[in-house]
Amino acid sequence: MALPSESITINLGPQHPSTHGVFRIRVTLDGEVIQDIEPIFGYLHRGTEKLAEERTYTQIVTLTDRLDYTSSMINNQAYVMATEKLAGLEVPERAQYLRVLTAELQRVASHLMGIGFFLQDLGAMGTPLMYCFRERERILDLFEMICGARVTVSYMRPGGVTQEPPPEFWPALKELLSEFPHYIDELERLILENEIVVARTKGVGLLPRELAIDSSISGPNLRASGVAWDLRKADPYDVYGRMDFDIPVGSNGDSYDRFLVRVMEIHQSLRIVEQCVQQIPDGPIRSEVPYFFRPPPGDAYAHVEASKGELGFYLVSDGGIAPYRCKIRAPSFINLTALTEMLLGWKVADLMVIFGSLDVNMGEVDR
Amino acid sequence: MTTQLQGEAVGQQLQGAFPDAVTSWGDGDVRVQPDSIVDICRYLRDTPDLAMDYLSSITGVDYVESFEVVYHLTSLTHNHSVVLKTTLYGRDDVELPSVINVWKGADLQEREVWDLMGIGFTGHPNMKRILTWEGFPGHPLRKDHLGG
Amino acid sequence: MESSFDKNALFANLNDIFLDLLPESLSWMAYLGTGLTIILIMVNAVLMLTAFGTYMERRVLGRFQTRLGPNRVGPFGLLQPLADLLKLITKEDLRPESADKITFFLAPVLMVTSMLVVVAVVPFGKDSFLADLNIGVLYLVGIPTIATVSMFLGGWGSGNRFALLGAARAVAMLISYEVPMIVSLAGILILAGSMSLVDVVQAQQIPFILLQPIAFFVFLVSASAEMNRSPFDLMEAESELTAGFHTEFSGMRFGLLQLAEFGEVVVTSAILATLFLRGWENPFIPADWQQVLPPQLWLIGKMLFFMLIFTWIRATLPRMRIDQVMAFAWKVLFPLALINMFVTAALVVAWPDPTYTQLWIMVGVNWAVAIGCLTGYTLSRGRHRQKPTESVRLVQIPAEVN
Amino acid sequence: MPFGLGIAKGMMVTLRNLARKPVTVQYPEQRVTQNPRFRGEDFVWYEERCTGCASCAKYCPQGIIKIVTSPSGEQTQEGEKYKLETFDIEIARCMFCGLCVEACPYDALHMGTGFERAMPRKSDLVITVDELRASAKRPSTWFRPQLQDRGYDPASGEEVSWQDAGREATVAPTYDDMLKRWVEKR
Repeated sequence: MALPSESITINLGPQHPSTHGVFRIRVTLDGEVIQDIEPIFGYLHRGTEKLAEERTYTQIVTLTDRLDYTSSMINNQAYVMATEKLAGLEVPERAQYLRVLTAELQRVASHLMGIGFFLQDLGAMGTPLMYCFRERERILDLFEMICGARVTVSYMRPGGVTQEPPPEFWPALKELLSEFPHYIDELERLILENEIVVARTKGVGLLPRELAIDSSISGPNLRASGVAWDLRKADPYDVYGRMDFDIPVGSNGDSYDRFLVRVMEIHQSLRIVEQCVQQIPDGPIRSEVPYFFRPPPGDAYAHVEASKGELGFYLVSDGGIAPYRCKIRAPSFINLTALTEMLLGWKVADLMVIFGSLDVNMGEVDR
Repeated sequence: MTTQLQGEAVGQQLQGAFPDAVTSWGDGDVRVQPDSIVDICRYLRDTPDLAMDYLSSITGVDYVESFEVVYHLTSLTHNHSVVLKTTLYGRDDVELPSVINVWKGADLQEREVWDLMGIGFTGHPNMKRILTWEGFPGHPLRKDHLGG
Repeated sequence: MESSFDKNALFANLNDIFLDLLPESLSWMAYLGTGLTIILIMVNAVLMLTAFGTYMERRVLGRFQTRLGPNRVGPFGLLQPLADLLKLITKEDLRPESADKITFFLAPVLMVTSMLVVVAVVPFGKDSFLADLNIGVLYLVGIPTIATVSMFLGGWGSGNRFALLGAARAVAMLISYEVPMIVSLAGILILAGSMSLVDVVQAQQIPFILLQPIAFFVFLVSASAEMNRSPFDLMEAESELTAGFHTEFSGMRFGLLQLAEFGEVVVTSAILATLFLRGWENPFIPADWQQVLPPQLWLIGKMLFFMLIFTWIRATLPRMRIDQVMAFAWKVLFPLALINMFVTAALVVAWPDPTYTQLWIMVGVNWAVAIGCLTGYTLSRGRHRQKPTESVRLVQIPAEVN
Repeated sequence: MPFGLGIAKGMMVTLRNLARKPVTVQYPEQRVTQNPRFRGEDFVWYEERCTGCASCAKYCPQGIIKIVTSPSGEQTQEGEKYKLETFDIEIARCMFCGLCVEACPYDALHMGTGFERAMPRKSDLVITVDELRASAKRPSTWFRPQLQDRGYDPASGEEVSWQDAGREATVAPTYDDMLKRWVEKR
């Protein structure tokens, strides 16, 4: 005899322990199985693009810190690259190295946070998260040393970076580089082969290669689906062309691959930092750019490989001191395009795993 | 290094396929008629030597007398990119065919353009506001929003 | 009944005191007074131990995570449970409009009661227990099931969908974990030949943790499932269901639920110590080794040890999914418990009255079976399993110098 | 690989961390060391160096610096000096980007080192000119290489006089010198 049953609708978010901020998903459940989802955005919308139209080119740097607040250095880099392209500014070589160095440190910090929260979503009681944060703090200490702030760095400026690192920065970085691989190994021992983690994530939340490309997924999520596409290699900016590093590429496109790609990218980022330290030349760090500069009318699009994916800035200038239009191509936002396809048919417990494995940041999704 | 395709080469190739659709071309961009955007996009994606399989971003720009929608396209196979632009006239009920059937990645981006810029996309299955709430007055990124 | 009380020295002494105090005509009250006094002492002891246990868990969990843990209230933060209690009591007691009045009230009370009642049969010493039931083990597995009912009452009665999902998970899971739990205890009962916990402790010439490794593993796992600890904390899965069945509880109701939940850890530790680690006696291998501590302290020490283990597990492992949890119960734990039962039964048939040497042979056989099971399971999975980290490879793209 | 080895490895990692020293500190009693460049909230301002040019107010992305000046008839360094009547920094909306400090041509405004300004209401979160005058002069070395080159650390507690805070760490020109230079320039 078939008993009558009905599906239930629950609201995950905007206030929910594991929506990484204020995301909201309206889920229709058949028991535990997800029948339908509707993602609802916009709870953290601050109108960054509109604010940018009211600010000068230099002042917008501070706004970009607050997009993906876990990787502000990379946001700064993407924005200043777009400005330089628009205004035709020269960047001294040392500044380019400093940008790559800080951006890679920031990528490590951001990936650590992504991994930590992913495991928190798996229910690991905060222990891996605490370990990840412990290591991330060391990188943030370095940022505080360079630019006086830990998260909202505002380090880069059109035409260079603000400041030369202090003398004590280099020994501190060297110490970090010698100790970090040990910590990452420890983290890997803790989680990578854990049978429960493997059971929970292997084969869960499949994102096939074709769907990933079609849905404009980028970053580690795209690479986990088997596409060897990394803008640092495909379209080298700053001095990435001189760096020797590999790209981790997954084969299944499941949550485990997305998570593992991030872990392996940490090692590659540390390699890049080491090369930066060896190669960095002496010289100026900032070309002479006035505070209020007026790029010629026109438009420019610059993109970087941010920790979440392809972060692009499309700037339109009308010859004034502020951009006429500043469009932000936010990777976290566009990575959510395929969310529905990835979630349907999985259980509500998998929802958090899949969502966590995408590693989105709400500051960037809602802008 | 991602090659920025010359607007002229792509423009001429497109003009060969769609004689009336291409209006002009610049350094790295091609301007096309809004009505034929879906056909052009499908052509760009399916032609083997172009193979624009990746839609980087869709942007709406308000030039007061007209709107411009900018498509940044990339080919992961050939590692080259091109910019597609189309101009829409009018202030109210501005509409453009949706490219969601060409690239699924247009889904959220077109909704965002509609929400913030007020350019509607016909053929999009879920053309709702996305970052602001239903009933938000106007479209905030327009230059004349709240008097401007 | 009478004989049970005669054995109980604690009861007898207290009864004498009460008889001396009370006039002759009221001597029947001595029986009542003694019982109530002992219950009062026991309940308070368990609650104090629970409070200390929460403190210890939070401190130790903090250290596992290389942070400090609560250390503000009182010396070393020892008064933290008291501060928590004060905070919870002074909070407003909210009841959602859609909640069912009776079940919403009943759930926390039932849960705490079911936790406390179990302590009655745990012997704290040779003559120190509330009741030496001759069906003690059965009582042990039966009473905690009430907690399941109260979870369901709380979850269903809250009128909240998260709570409902949590409650549904709780019922589905706890009922399945009862089965391997009971079957795993069968081996112990066969060896001890009695269901009384006092007899079980005295039957342990060699601690049953050595003699019954599979039973210990199955019982440990299903007990942590039973008291919804990580990795089986599905019914209150924080990252999925916000707080599961107790989403809507606040104030002291929430406090009672938390108390019951943690109290179960204390009680389960006591049961584990009694069943597998020789209860109130010293746990060392030469059983007649010097008894350095009073029996009550031995038991409490062993309880702390098991609580530490539970904290350690909680600090390390992520949560499993509901279908994996169920599959684990029926496909792994249940067969393991059955194997253990049959092997133990065969051993006992072979040596109905084992000597000390024969007991050690039994230990060897049981461990061999345990290792065999682990190897077999690994092999059965290993045939179509690659190392998980092999799915991601490094692609080398030569650097292009610009 | 035997089943369960992954879990066992993880358990050993947590056990090893149990013995490790905690990384967190007891905040009000213990503090982490602050780097000299830390961009803190209590701005350090030297009235002697300030000409009232209001560059800081112009560069502030939030527009939270309010400056009202009147001619003073004095000069400092190379420019005409205005008398500051109002110098309000509405710290509640400040995001400590440091652009105002970067903009100051006379090194009169410096970032501070504090981070503990909590107030019952938002309207109290304004640093007024009086408070700026009275506050301890322990500037952060952010965007002040001359302080950093001297090895100055605000955590050491030393105060920096206005003569030492400038980019050219020389003896400040006298009033007559400045007047002369100013006149010559014209």
